[in-house]
Amino acid sequence: MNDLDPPAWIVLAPVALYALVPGLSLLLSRRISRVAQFLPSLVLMLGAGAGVLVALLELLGTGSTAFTGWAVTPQLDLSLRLDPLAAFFLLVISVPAAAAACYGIGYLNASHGTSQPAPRAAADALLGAFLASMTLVVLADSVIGFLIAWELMSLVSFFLVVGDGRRAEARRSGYVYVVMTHIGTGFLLLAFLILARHSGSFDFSAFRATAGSIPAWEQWVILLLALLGFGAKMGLIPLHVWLPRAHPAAPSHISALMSGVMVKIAVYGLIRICWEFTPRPPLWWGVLLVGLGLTSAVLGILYALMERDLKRVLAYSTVEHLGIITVGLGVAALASNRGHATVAALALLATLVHLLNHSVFKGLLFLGAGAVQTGAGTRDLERLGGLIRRMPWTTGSFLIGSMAIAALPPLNGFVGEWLIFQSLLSLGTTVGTPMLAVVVALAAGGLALTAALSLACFVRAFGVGFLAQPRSEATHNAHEVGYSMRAGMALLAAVALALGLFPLAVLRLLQPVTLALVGTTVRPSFGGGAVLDAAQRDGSYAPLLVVIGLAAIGVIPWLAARILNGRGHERVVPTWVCGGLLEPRMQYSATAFAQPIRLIFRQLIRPHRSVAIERPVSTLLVPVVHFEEGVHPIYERYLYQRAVTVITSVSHRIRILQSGSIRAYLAYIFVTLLIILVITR
Amino acid sequence: MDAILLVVQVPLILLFAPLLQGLIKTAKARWQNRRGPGVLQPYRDILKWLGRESVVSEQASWVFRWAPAIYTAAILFAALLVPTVARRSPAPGIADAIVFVALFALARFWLALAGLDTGSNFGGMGSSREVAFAALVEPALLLILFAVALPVGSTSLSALVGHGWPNASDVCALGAFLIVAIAETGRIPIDNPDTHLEVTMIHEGMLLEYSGRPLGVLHWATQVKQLALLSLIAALFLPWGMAPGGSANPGQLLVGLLAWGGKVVILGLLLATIETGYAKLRIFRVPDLLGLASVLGLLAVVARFVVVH
Amino acid sequence: MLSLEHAGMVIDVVALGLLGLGLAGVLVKQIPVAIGFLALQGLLLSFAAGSAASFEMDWRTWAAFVVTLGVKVIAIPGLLWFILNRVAIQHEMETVVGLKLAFPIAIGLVLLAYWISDPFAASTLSSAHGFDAPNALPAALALLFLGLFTMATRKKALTQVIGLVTMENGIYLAALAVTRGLPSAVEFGIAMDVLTGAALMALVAHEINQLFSTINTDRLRTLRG
Amino acid sequence: MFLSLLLALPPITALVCRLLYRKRRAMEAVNVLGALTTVALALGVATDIARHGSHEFAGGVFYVDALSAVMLAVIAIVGGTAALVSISYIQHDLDERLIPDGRRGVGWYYLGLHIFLWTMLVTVCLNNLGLLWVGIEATTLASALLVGFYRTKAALEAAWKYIILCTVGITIALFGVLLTYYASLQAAGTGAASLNWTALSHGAKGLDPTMMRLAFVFVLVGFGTKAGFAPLHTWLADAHSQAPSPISAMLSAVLLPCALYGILRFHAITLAATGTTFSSNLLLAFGVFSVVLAVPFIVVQRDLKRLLAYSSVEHIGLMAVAFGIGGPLGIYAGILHLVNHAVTKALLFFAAGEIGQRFGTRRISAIRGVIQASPLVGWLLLLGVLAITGSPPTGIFISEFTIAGAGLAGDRVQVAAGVTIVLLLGVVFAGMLFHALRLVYGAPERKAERGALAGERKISDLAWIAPLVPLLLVLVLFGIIVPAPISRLFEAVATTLSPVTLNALR
Repeated sequence: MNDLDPPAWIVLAPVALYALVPGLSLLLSRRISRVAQFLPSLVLMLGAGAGVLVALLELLGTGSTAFTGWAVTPQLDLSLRLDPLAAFFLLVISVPAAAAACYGIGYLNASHGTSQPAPRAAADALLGAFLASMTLVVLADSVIGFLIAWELMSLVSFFLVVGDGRRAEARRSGYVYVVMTHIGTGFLLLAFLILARHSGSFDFSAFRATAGSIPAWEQWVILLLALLGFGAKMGLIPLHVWLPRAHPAAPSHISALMSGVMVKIAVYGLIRICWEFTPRPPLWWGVLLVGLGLTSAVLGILYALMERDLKRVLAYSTVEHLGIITVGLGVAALASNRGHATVAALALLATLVHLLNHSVFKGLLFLGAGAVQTGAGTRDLERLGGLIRRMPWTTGSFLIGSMAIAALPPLNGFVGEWLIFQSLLSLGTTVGTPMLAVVVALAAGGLALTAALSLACFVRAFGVGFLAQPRSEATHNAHEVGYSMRAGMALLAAVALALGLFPLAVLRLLQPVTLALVGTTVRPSFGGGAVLDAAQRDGSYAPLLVVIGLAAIGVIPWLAARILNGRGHERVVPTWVCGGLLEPRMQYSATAFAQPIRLIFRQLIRPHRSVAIERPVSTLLVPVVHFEEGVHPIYERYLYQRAVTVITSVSHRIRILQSGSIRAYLAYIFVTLLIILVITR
Repeated sequence: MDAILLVVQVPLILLFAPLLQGLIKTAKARWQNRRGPGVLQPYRDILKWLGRESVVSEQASWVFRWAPAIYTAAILFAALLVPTVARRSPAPGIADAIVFVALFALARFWLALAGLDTGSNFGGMGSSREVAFAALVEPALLLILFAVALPVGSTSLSALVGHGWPNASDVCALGAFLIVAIAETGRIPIDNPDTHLEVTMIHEGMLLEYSGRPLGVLHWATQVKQLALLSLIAALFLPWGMAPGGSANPGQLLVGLLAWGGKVVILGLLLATIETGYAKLRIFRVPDLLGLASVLGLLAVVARFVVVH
Repeated sequence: MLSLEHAGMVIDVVALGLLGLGLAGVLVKQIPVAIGFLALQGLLLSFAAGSAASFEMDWRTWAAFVVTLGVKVIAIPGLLWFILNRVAIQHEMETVVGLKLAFPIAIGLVLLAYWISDPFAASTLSSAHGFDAPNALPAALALLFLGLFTMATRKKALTQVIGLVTMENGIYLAALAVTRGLPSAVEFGIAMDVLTGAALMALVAHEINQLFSTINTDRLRTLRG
Repeated sequence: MFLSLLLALPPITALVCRLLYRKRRAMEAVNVLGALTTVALALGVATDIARHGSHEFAGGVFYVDALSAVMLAVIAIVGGTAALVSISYIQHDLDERLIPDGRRGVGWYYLGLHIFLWTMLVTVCLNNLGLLWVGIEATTLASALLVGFYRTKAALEAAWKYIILCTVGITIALFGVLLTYYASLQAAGTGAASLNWTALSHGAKGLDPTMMRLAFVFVLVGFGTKAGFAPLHTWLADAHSQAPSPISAMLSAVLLPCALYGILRFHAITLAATGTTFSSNLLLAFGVFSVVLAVPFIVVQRDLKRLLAYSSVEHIGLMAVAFGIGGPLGIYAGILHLVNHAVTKALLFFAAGEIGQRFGTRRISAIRGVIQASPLVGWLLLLGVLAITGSPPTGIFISEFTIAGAGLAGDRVQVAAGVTIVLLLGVVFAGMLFHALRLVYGAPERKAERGALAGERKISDLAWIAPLVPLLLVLVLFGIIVPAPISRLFEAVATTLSPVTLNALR
């Protein structure tokens, strides 16, 4: 503890403020007033601010702050602890939280109208509970606390997805979601209980103490269980099926938090277990993580490219980015397995930076999608278009988000991917065995592929959604959204830009985290704003200078032109479409845009199409063509539905036991008695 | 020292790029038993375009107007990073090989958006194909750089400059890079820079709505991109005659300059030869070729391990 | 004025008799006969109780004797008989397991009973706390099994009551022989329970007959799953 | 002394209710008064025991210790609440002409309810295990008539199965009791032998192990039938679904635990006598098997109350697992789970009853949009289902967590059991929630449901929920913290039941 470390009372401030909101908004739920609209969101923003403050204080300081709560039962203590890792994730939670809270003011007005306060109050209340529970997950320092907060987080988000329950689709999504996450929690419970079996206590502190003493194969079991449990929440393929259903179903500012933050909480858990409770991860663990990560990354972004619903596109791209993060974790695991602490530190650094960045730009994009829905009344790319004139602010922030998520300099998305490549390279150079060579090479190629595909994906999303002519009446009459929503988006856009231009700030904050996890850290040099890689080998990236350079060099040709033949003239005419008039129908559609990729990767994503042509009587008339294209839901069909059918059919068979015949029942008793008697004799 | 390189390399590349394009065109013409327009034709074209007024679609938004500027800036900056005369990137510490790739991506992103912005379906088609094929080119390019970077353990372009004769890994990488170069410069058998036939065009499709000064600049930038790629090949795999990093010796620099020019021209002629030697691939056969590039890149990385360890 | 040995012998004989009755009960086809057998069991039991009483010679064993006589010989068979006549059904009772199969099973159950109670037969069954009736415990167990077997195989509600009472007879025998009866409070409690139980069943059976116009329990199969 | 009053009050209440059946208000008033006083007295007794520890009473006929205290409190609270809820419930049925011989029937109902309550209260206070047997049989007899209360075909069928199966079970148990007595005879001799818990639990070490093993088998199968262990549970779903809902609540929430209570007493003695994990593993086996067998019936269930009934089988199984695992942690978890389940399941049955009356059916497929019909009831059902399937912040989560924790800290068998139940609970969650969502959401369609929407009920939602508030409070409170005095009481139970206190967490 040094003077920078946050005092006890302020650590609890965010949770306290969040937890205040449900009561508050339910109190206001009957009244129609400005207060009822603003107050809850203001309190939430206050809480988020407090969260950022606490996180910064902790990360700039050293050591950690711990509280012993009360004991639920004599064995189960609720204790909290704020250490660097928790603090970093507190930051990850708080930044999008602030934006979402602000955004929510206008968004809820738009979606529920100001006339009926009850549903909006419910939404605010749930948002408060959601944020509080997420914060508690990262602060919890005992199994019971962690699991309570974890389950609350899932339940609250479940209710947010289901909403008022009138939409059957939302109900179904919510059900799939909560069941998968609940079963996942079961695996987590087992993992924690195995740890508890060895440490003799349910407290994380005890886990840390006895971390070394667990036999190898039990460590493996723990890791696998943790992967199942947290992987379900992270949406790793094939545990992802709930994600593209649930995230879009929720209100957009909630989607932003679910996709941007909640999935990260699972990463937090994975890191805790993998680097604190079971040190010395086995080699296969790293390889497994890298493999799973690559699969999720590539398939995720491919599925995103096949989607028409803007929010589903974003949801699938979340699967992709969680995949990238998992690759990062895998690299770190491989490095720590080979005992290269610095490489592990670099990989963790990269992973966490990317994690933060993703939470920012994914949040931004979801807010943008919500704004589009509010302004244009649809999320279907095939019905959007031309928003750049109608919704300039939304367009601007969505463009920034798109560039960030496509990993383009100088935005923050690129920093993370750059660091991950660097860590891959250091892994390759330091721990070279042929097996690892293949892993590293595949990882590098796969990540490059992912980056390029996500560029394609967001050229499509932005280009089709926002540029050219509107493709539907609703979109034609689209209007810009209110100030609070713009403010929410602007905040995240600004953060994305700032994190892109000054990545060193984040890296500096992450020093204590890696120090705590792998015992060493990578000190980024501040020379020329460059980010040096682990071995200080001068492979570097200086965002600010790149921007200046771009500006400086970009003007040269234009200057030349100016000098050579004065200022140019410009004439505005209709687009040339071979003599006709340009109609929205002529424009390249989202489906058409994805066609080449659909064809190139058809082996991976198994698309299907059906074309039905109605030939009219007269040959002069154009035949009517019904065209339908999509992607087979492989996992649903071959994994989950099969499981469900098995369970239900077996259940139906067993049901026959309860035949209604009393003699059968008596026979059960009789036989049971005889069997036990024979056994015990 | 870097400052001088910097100051030299900008005009160098800007002025040399059209010439290289002219040489390639002439070479192609000769292969086809034509006289060709002469090596200076690209200069004339660019000057002509820079003078013309630009005709802009009424659909076009500021994205369309800004795209050429950002495209050009990104390409030029990328070109600036490549070690040409000396074994040293003119902008060390600012950006490395990965940024080099990312800058190409940045350029591509904006040009593709511009293609969609006017609502013309040719533009859309162009950007759609561009991003799709780029998805295959980028992994290959990155794997190549990875293969080269592994032994030095750094992604700095200065560090990547090759030493001595290429080994097995380098050969694979070089092969891959040639394919990448063909794809990125939009040449046969992948794309055809001289066609405006909508079924085949990729790069040209996105430029279709541009005219006048923006078109001129875009073409210029594209030529610079071509030069940058070829110079990178030269620097990575044919490092002979390059002046030592940070050397101020005029003699060395002169040698380096001549060596660079020579290598780039030879590579250009090679491209021309390939272009005349092959027929354009059907658009959806292209992925196989690009896939080959990725495989070669992969091999390069693996081979590197076998070589090193 | 029976000596311990004689009382023991009487009880042993009674046990064997009950065993025989139980086995025979499996063969019975007619409900009235079954009820008769039940009354007979009660009679035998009251013999045993009487012999025990005439050894112990205190009021509570005599009381037990009286209660046995009252409940097991008169009350329960009478009740069943009463229901039987109230409920006009054919007195044939259907079984699910044919006699050819039922009897061997019954024999098997008896043997099983002996096998299970074997560890206690020799070693622990001393006249210290009970009567020296080696067959009492196995017979009791066998009656328990046979009663349960009857219940599981006979369809009529009445026959199930009969089976139940058979089981209780077994336990009563065991209590009498092995522990010279349970603590009196417990015994009277048990007796009360058995009586109310029987009455209750009779009542419900009656209601069922009113509603379903049968007491064939196979008709009671609407509640499933 | 509260105890004597407590044991004397319910029969009086019962009789007075029966006598006053013509004057409805008076009868209801007496019912309420009696119920509340019973609760108060029971809590008084419990606190008394918590303060001064266990003690005998009435010359050793009654003996109350921590376990009895917990049982008394739970029985009284659930029973009392049931009595309060019954007022509106029965009134509705009376208006609907569902009750045979009308007002008199209502009188019989209250009589039965309080007698039933009384038999359970007495059962858990008895010292003599033979009388304990008598008490448990008495609970069967008292509740049988209530199960058949509506005298419909289904109700009578259920009642018949209930009586026959439970009596058979009980009879088997009697044989166990007999053998236990014989064992104590051998150990203590004719003079000192007794079936008193106080005596047996002290002299348990001296009892003949083989005899006790045999005895415990009979007791387990016998009382197990009553407690609803699979595959002896077959009567349970029928009885629970046919009885009036307040009675269903009492059956599920406290009657099954009463039978379990009997088993636990014998279990403790057997444990001490044999000194092996024989009886523990038998409990464990029955518990796990109950959970396993309950799952399919929950997954593909068509009747709301049967759904809850099978969930009871599952939870009684969980308790058996907990007590089978044993040790301070296991027993603590078991008793905590007993309380939590009682509270939660009672709430659910009350909600189910209300829904059944409003929609005029218990078929899950026929009920939609409960939340629209009545938000309070709908939310109670949904949250109740979430609670019963182990979602925080409710007690069930804590107790299930502790059970699993105790299991995974134990030997191989216990670890296997722990893992199995954790995995199965996931499936149960999926099944229960699936049905619950179909029930509460969506829009009511059928005429009856529109009627329900119109709110023809005599009683407002708030008045309906009022008596349930204490249960809700307990439910949430135990999910957040088990207050120290109560916690100490549970620990006292642990020491009562486990002669050898082994550290649960190694």
